[in-house]
Amino acid sequence: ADTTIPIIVKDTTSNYWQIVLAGARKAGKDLGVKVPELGAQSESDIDGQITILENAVSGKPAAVVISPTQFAALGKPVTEAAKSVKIIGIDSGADSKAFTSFLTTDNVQGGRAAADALAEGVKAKTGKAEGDVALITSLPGVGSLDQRAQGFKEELKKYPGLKLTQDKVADGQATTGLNIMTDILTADPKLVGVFASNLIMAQGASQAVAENKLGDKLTLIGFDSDPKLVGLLKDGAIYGLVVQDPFRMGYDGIKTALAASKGEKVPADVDTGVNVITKANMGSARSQELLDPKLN
Amino acid sequence: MTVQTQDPLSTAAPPSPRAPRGARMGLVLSLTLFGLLLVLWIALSISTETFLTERNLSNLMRQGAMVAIIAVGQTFVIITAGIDLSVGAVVGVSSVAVSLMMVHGFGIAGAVALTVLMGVAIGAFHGFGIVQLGLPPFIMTLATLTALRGIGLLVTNGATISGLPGSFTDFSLSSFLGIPSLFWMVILVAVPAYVLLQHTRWGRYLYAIGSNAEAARLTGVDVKGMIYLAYMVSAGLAAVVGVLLAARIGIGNATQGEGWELQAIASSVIGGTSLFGAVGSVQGPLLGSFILTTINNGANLLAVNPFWQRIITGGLIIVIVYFDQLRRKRR
Amino acid sequence: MTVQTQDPLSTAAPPSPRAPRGARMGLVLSLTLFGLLLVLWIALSISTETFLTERNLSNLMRQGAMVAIIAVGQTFVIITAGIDLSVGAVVGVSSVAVSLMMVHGFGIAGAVALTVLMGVAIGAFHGFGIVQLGLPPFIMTLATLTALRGIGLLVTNGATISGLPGSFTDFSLSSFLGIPSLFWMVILVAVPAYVLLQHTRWGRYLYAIGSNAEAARLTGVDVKGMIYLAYMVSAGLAAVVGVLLAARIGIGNATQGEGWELQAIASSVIGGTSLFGAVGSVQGPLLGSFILTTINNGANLLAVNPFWQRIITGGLIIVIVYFDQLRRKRR
Amino acid sequence: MTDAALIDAASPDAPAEPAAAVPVLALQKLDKRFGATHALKAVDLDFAPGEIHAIVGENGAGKSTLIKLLTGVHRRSGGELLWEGRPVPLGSPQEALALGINAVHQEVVLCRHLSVAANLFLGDETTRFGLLRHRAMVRAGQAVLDDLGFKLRADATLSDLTIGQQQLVATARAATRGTRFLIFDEPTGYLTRQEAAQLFTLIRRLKAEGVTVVYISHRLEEVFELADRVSILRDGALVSTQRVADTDEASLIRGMINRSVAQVHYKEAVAFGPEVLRVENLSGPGFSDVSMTVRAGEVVGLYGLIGAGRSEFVQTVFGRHARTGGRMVLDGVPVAIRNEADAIRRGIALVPESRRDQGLCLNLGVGLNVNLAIYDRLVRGALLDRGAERAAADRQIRDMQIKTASRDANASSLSGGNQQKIVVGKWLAHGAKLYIFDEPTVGVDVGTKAEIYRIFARLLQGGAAIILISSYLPEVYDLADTLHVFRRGRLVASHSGAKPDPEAVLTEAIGA
Ligand SMILES: Nc1ncnc2c1ncn2[C@@H]1O[C@H](COP(=O)(O)OP(=O)(O)OP(=O)(O)O)[C@@H](O)[C@H]1O
Ligand SMILES: Nc1ncnc2c1ncn2[C@@H]1O[C@H](COP(=O)(O)OP(=O)(O)OP(=O)(O)O)[C@@H](O)[C@H]1O
Ligand SMILES: [Mg+2]
Ligand SMILES: [Mg+2]
Repeated sequence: ADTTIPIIVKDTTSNYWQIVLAGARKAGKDLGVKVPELGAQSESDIDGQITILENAVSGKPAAVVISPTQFAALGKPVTEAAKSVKIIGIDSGADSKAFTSFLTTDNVQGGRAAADALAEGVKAKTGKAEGDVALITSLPGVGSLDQRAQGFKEELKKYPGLKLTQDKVADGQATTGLNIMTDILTADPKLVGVFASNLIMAQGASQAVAENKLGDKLTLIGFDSDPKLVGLLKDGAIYGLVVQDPFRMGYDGIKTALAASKGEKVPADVDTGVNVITKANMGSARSQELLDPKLN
Repeated sequence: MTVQTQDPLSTAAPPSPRAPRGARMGLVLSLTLFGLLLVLWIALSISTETFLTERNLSNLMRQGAMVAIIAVGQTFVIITAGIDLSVGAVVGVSSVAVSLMMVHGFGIAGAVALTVLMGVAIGAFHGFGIVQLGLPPFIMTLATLTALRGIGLLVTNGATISGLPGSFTDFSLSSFLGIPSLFWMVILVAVPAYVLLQHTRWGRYLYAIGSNAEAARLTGVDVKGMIYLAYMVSAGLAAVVGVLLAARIGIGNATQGEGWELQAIASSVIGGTSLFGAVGSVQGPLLGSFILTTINNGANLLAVNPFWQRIITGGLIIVIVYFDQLRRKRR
Repeated sequence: MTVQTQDPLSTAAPPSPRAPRGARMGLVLSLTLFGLLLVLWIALSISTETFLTERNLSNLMRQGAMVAIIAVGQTFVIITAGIDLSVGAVVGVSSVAVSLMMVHGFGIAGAVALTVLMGVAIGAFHGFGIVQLGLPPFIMTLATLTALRGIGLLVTNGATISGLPGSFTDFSLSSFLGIPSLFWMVILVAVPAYVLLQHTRWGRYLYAIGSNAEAARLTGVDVKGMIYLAYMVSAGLAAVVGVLLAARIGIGNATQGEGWELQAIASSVIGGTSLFGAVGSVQGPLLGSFILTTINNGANLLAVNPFWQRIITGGLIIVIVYFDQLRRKRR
Repeated sequence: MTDAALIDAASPDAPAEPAAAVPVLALQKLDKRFGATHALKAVDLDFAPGEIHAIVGENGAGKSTLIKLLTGVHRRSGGELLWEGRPVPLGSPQEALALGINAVHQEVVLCRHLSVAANLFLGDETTRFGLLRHRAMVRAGQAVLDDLGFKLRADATLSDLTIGQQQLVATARAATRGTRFLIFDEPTGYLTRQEAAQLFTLIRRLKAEGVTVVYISHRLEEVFELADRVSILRDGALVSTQRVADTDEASLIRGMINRSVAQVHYKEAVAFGPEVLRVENLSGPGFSDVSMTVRAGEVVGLYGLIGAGRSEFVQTVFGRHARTGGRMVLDGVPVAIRNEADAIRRGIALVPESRRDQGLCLNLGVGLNVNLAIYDRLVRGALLDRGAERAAADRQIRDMQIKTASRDANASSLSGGNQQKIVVGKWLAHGAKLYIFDEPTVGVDVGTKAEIYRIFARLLQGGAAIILISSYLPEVYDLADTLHVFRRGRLVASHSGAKPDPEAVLTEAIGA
């Protein structure tokens, strides 16, 4: 394949971004495009991502697909890069008008959906949408997590009975999420709901719920999914998972980029959407597709 | 005429047999640190209603267990005046290894044994780099830290390995005699570690090497072998922790355990270990890590802003180590 | 009031290994680091079409610049047999400080000057902890690493500060005489650092302290003052890098620069600095950091899997430092 | 157990007849190179069972190197070693220990963090069921120390001991383990007559038990007192091996340095000038209530047993320790010396007793070490004058006759005596009005020692004052104009003008 379209994600070490990469890989295979899979080593490594973008552009590709790690920070570099190559954004935005096309999940929207699902769950379990709520964020200073928190907090205001009493930030480690969760369960007996806003925190928090056998009292909402969380969803330890469509984002990102590089007209904005999956709707075909994307 | 070399150290009284300085110091220090831990516990019992509950105490024991175990291993290395930066990465990679093996049908026992063996092999590789290649421990273990994370990620392609047998993950929830099994693991590790360090020649040699490697070599101590030993203990225990982590969070994931090396080192130093070598004990790092855990647990119960939590931790490290230095000097 | 003195009798150095010294190794051994860098560059120029382009070379210079600068500061500290783990956190906090000040209407010059001053003050605090409180450098800077991240997050409430003036952020993209401004900064830092280390008596004192602080002290060297100096240089340069980072990424964010301390230490050691003190130069860490940067740049150009990239980096660190040790022993 | 007089009752036991027996250890064309330095040149030597064999030579002659080859510390570059006639590789300390070879090295190599007992038994611990028998080892260690007459506690931590006491521990350890062949490399450097006498008793006892003893010393009278045979090394080559009975001091010195040296202590009377330093009731760590005066042109000697508090006293004068009482008057002005730099600024210089721990930056160049005190003069503006730096280093190396490959060679690559010359040299370059020398001639050969005494004379003539600490009584006794005796941290006697005889001084130091 002579055409090269690198894809740059935020953090190659996370499951979510690996699914994005898998989608891109599939698209590469289907369309006969070479797709180098790039990305920083942590979502908070902004400089690392800029560096990778610079290097990718040096390679004179047909186009670049990137998920900017931080809105303001990647603005200039994207604008700069767009001078020599077409840039397709996925997942999150950047402060630049130079994107040829944009396929996003609205993380703020995801946070809102999480709040709604949480309220629904609390009501289902306790009869009324009242009580204390906790938010566990994996790492400080990560754009998408901040947006989820923002959407969650805004939407939560619509439920006057639900109060956000615990707003915790961990260090990216599942164990820390688990420890925080067990501690706030201890500290706050009125706790009725928790939003763990990424995969790793959901792993830790759900384990604490399981450890304390609180699945039928407490509503836990996670973000993104993997087989373990799906199992817990089935068991009832997790009430709902907010899932995006990372596979499609990767696939369509490459597809759009190829089209754009050939000078075809591509839509400027595509929302790939967020979906809330609960035990009730997890059996549907669409849910299964989202929960269990076919990698490789 | 019998000549008396007058010296404050020589007394007429027959010498009372005492444990070597390391152990003696360790005891005094442990009492001070244990006092600090008690003070923290009492303060938290008063200021929160929830601290002194059975549930919270067993949470506390579970939370502190893993860092406590790697801190013990780290202490072995630091006593030789070395350092092991790779333990966090070993934890991550071991959680992946044990999970993969279980998912691929190895029995639990087999998977755990092989994982711990892998940890020991990593430690042996560190020994090789330090002893045979002559690399500084800091650099050798920094390099493997980087490489091991890469290997773990490569094997899993960045994904988490789930689907571990329930009988395996149940371990982290189980208790025995009212004490969480995870904490029993601490005891199971600490007791032989204590015997090894204080009551065998090898323990003695580790101190000797940390004090003066050349002197140890001249008296026929197998310095190289002992350095291998220390790093194998450290990495082996990190692998044990990787297994416990997999049991506790129910997944294997290569990015777990990040930064735990620094927590382990901090625990060890708070527990009185000297980074210049030859000073340290087994009880010290245990106390150190439970002090750090208590700080976090307490901060969570008191709903302290998580950013303040970091500032407090940093400040307390300075204060505790400062007073420890003072006490040490006064002797 | 005690200075951490490194006792020459109890240094951690394991016995010098007797490495096999075949004649075959002669060539490899005689390769200086600069030779290695050249070899890497030539190999990449041959294997990729894009490496040897003006654009990529200026990328390379920009990418390596920041770690190179903190590696130089780190080297000052390591020469005194210390270590500065806080530099990454200082970078993060400085990016926040300079951004906040600019957003709140300080002029660019004022904001930059105050930020660098803040960095120097942090370094002075390290000096205080190490010299006055007698804490081991590793622990003192580990504590401030934790606390500084907390402070940066607290001030910004975990958010990023954006809206920096364009004239400030343009700096990172600008060039002068075809060389990126960021790289000019490296030169601007390296030249005075070189003069300070090699052409002033303070430089000599830093080496003497790293070799034997007690001897230096008994010869009238102001050991305390010099240790302050080393940490102030290190943290001051880290603050400069924080400013450059803010210019490059256009925001201030407290979590930036994570792990850079280890990169800086690795660069320094690859560049021939000894963690036991008294051995090191200014050009070494520069070469070291550009070697690491080239490895990453090359791996990206060759589209090497990022996980492999880590494994390769870890392996290369071992290989490079090993050969450097050999070469050193040969001399 | 040791009689103080024993030291002078000095005729060796019946000389062994080396030719008769198979040598325990024979060296054939033994060779050692360190890079460009040819430290040992094809040395042929044999050691008979049960003999005391002294080795003498100038600083850097290769004595310590020889010892390190025999104990497996370094590997030889060429030649053969025959143990009881059989070739042995001797490639590691373990191997040497297994043969029963042990050494007390020139520099004390012990683990400071461990107890005396732990050091005594390091590598040879008593265990039961694999576990250490802590108490048994302390008891056994105490028994060894008591048996040797060393008044030390086996459970003390080594770092609490003075360097002299540490030397005794090293001796005790070697004595318990050098079952066949025992080497002493300058064991009396830090010992007073008292401890030296104990050591000699020990050595004779070992000899009687059939142990071969190799004894290295720059104090030739010890050689005559103790040894059966003596070998001379010069520039790494063996000059001769003779029976002690067949030679004398002058011919030994001629063999060592290829010229003759006046063996007298070099001292010219200098008229005393004004008082430079007066201390009144000074107290500090390890000593209390010390008063004395030091005048220009005067040598004030401090004598005492190891641990008597002399080093602590001078270090306090020098600002290394805070004083806890009393006052100091410098040039008639009361001063409070804040730190070492302050002392140096006020014209005090200290040559510390432990060159390794206190005197040298071992892994830095000789040039930096000799210049370290005078860098503030080697500047042009803010920058170093590197030409002046090089010139100053070369001048010192030449003046002090420091034997080094180059000014850039690491101080650690120099022989013990040459290292000492660096430490002395750096203060001569700096200059001062009060020089404090703490054990300046430890490990220094006769030629250099005479040189150092000449330096003293030069300093005195230049109007400086000297405080000299030495555990070598003849040295302080002869050189000091005023001699102060320390005992257990107190100044117990002072002599100026006519001194009592040395035995009386020794008695004062012991406090019988
Ligand atoms: N490790 C080393 N590296 C390089 N040169 C060395 C080393 N050790 C000793 N030398 C050199 O070998 C020569 C002999 O040194 P050695 O220590 O054996 O002398 P010595 O006879 O013991 O002298 P002294 O009486 O001063 O102790 C000296 O020139 C010394 O500089
Ligand atoms: N920092 C200290 N605090 C308290 N006591 C000390 C300290 N350092 C040394 N001592 C004790 O003070 C005494 C005097 O030691 P010092 O080294 O001054 O003796 P010295 O006469 O110079 O003998 P040596 O020849 O062994 O050096 C010793 O008993 C020693 O244990
Ligand atoms: Mg010698
Ligand atoms: Mg002394």
